[in-house]
Amino acid sequence: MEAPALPAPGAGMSADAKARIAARAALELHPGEVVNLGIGIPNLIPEYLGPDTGVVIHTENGLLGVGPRPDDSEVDPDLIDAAKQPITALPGAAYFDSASSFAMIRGGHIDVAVLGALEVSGAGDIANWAVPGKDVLGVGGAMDLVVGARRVIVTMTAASSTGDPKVVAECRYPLTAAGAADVVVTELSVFRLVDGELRLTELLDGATVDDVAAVTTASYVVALEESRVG
Amino acid sequence: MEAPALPAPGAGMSADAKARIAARAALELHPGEVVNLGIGIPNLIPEYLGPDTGVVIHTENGLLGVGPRPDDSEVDPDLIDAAKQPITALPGAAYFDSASSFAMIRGGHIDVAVLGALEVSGAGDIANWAVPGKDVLGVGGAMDLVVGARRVIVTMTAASSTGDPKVVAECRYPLTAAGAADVVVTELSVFRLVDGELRLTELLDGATVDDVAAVTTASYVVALEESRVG
Amino acid sequence: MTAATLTTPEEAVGAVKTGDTVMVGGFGLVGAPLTLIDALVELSDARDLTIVSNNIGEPGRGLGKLLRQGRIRRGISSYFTSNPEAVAAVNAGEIEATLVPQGTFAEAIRAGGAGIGGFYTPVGAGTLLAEGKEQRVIDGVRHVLEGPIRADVALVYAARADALGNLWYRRTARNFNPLMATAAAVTIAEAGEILEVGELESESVVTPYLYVDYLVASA
Amino acid sequence: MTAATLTTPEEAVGAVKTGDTVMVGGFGLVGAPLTLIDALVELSDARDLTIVSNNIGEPGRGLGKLLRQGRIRRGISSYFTSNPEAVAAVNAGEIEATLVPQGTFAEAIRAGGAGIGGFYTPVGAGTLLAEGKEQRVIDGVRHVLEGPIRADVALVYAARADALGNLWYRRTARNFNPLMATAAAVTIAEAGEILEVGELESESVVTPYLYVDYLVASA
Repeated sequence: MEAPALPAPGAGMSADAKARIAARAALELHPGEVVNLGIGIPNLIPEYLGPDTGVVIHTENGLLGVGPRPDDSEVDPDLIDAAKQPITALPGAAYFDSASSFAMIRGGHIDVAVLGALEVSGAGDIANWAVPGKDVLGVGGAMDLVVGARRVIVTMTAASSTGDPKVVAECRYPLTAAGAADVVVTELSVFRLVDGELRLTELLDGATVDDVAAVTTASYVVALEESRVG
Repeated sequence: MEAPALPAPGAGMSADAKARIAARAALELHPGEVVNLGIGIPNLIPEYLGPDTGVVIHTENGLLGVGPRPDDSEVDPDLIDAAKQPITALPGAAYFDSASSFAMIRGGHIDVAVLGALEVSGAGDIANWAVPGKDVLGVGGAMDLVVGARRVIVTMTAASSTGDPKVVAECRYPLTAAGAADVVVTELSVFRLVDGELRLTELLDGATVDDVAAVTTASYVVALEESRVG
Repeated sequence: MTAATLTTPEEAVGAVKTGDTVMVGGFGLVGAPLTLIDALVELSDARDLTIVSNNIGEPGRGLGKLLRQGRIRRGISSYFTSNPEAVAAVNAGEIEATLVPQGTFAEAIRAGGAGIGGFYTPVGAGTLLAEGKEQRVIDGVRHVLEGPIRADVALVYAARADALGNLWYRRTARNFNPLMATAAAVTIAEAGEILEVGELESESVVTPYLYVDYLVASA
Repeated sequence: MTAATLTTPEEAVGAVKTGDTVMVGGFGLVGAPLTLIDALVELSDARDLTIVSNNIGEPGRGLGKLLRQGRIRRGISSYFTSNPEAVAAVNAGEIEATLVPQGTFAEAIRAGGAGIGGFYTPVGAGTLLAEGKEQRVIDGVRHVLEGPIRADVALVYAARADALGNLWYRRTARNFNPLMATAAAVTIAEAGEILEVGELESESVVTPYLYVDYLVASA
């Protein structure tokens, strides 16, 4: 699978922003790591993993070793991911039941969970499953994943569609888990939680420190590192 | 497998007594039932099951569908029972890990456990794993089996080798579980626990009510039923 | 228990009574026992059902059909959202919803089959979904006490069974099916293919037949 | 984690350090990783070990060799009795013994691998083996609270592995091995046969390779 060309920086369209976030998040994954990818932006990440990264994909509905998306002719109705989309399985893949799958997750055997969120707080609290006043009827495996995975990467736009900051002082929305985030990738920047401290470590696609500050209500330390985008 | 001839009643030898107990206990098992057999007398029971009883044998080290003992040429080092003796597996047998095996037991999916004991009390308390002052270092699956199996049959001689009664008012030995026994088969009689009451329901091999009373310190009701020994 | 009884979908779903708790396997429609669900929809009058299933089907599909008939009183699921009609029914007060994190849902069903009285999980601690539940700190981490989930009847799907009722699952159609098969008073398995005894490798049996009461061939 | 590293018995047992807790699979000697045990006996100096294994081998066989070397400080088992030398060592105060009902032992190891903080079981409630443990009545039945068991290193045996480290177990040699493979910081699998990737059917893998750190061929 060849990585597609990155969308042009600053194109501003939502789909482009999401693709850029996915591309940057892909750089956080290391060879041999077992990774669980949530619905939405995280599901775009495989397109930005090179053919030899050796990242192993786990899907919580019961498969270790997810392969590329199938052609129409290869679709198997018994083979889907947690987004209920058709997938393939790599040689050496293993299937298991849901209790075994979540035993892997909760037991700390999944290296990385990448997932979307509504909000992340300066303390690493994640809110990604429920909006008060709306339906609170779907949690899926989100709580298990953020608690169980050794490293949790949140991928989301820096602000909501109505312009509200999403990296916040305190989450307004019901939590998925407290203090669970390790990395937050938006279209503007990368934040890292280090020893309980939120650090702005990288600016993306020409964004400035002020651009980030304008859509961030959480307190953070600016501690820029060399950009990892090649 | 053909059932061997029963040893002569009243022969008095310990091996004979054990064989008679096993033969009588075999009559407690019904077609299609899943049965776990403990070490000792219970392990003799398969010899007294007819070829078509359809009793299914579970061994807690991970097999449902234990077959007859193998000939020397058929011994498979990977195929043993909980007594660590070679066995065979029937067509349609299934193997599983120890957690799954004890999930079956504890979850109430095993119909009958048959096991030996040091003492059974009038309340159905079972003591079968430890003698105070001696080594208390092996419990195996006994506690799981007596708690989890739907019906628990104890097979034992009526008195110990030193002549002490084994159906007792109260157990002196550490309990395996309280109130767990449903049936007690000795060489003299069958006791049943019905609604918390111990009943002497059958005399075996010419034993009298007085013979039983002489080696029983538990209180019980004499409620003899027709003998099931054919 | 004896070998599974091979029967028709109609006879099998006769085991479901009004007021029962019914587990239904599948992740979405994958691995769902669609023949049994259709029989429950078309050939059973049981109502006021509590459904334990990861999703309540999709609109007009799978358990979504039973929902449209108004026969579900309560759902225990991790993700009602995949059926907007289920969400609407909850919001209209027509069905009661119990939302459980997916891993806790799976583990609680396993516990139900395995005779475990309850377990502590760190998942959900301190969140809305732990409200009203006992919590305790174990090794410095807050945990929630979760109870086992059991049912009167489980409806499961397996790609292959043998005539005894041993089950084998294909690919991601395994999901909750083997867990639910252990956790109900009566388990009804729908199989894509029913083989002779001995045709399933003994090491490959996922659900040993003692868990299966009735066996039905997929339509 | 990456694919399992294929290595020698000597290198593999280098992972075991003095003072470690080591899980060892097998029911008696069946399914025990005898090549790894021999390497631990002959090629490692680690001592003061806590051994988590259903039995402490047999006299001079399997873990019984390690016992004779005086390198075991504590055993956690369901049945020490199968090795009279282990019983003698306990009685002489040379090793500490923690006796656990076999089903609780298996479940606690599973819990250790599955991130479960503790569980309630009815087994052992009211007996000597529940002394000092929290008990509570659930649905009218007394239960004991049991904690998870974890280890620094697990030594397991599988009849077949693939080159990634996926494991398949034969007949009753499965027993505690798949559980222990999940419950240690480092898992070393000894395999009777090491196949190419793809030669194990994906549905038949019992231990997915993410649990396996080192892979060693049986001697």
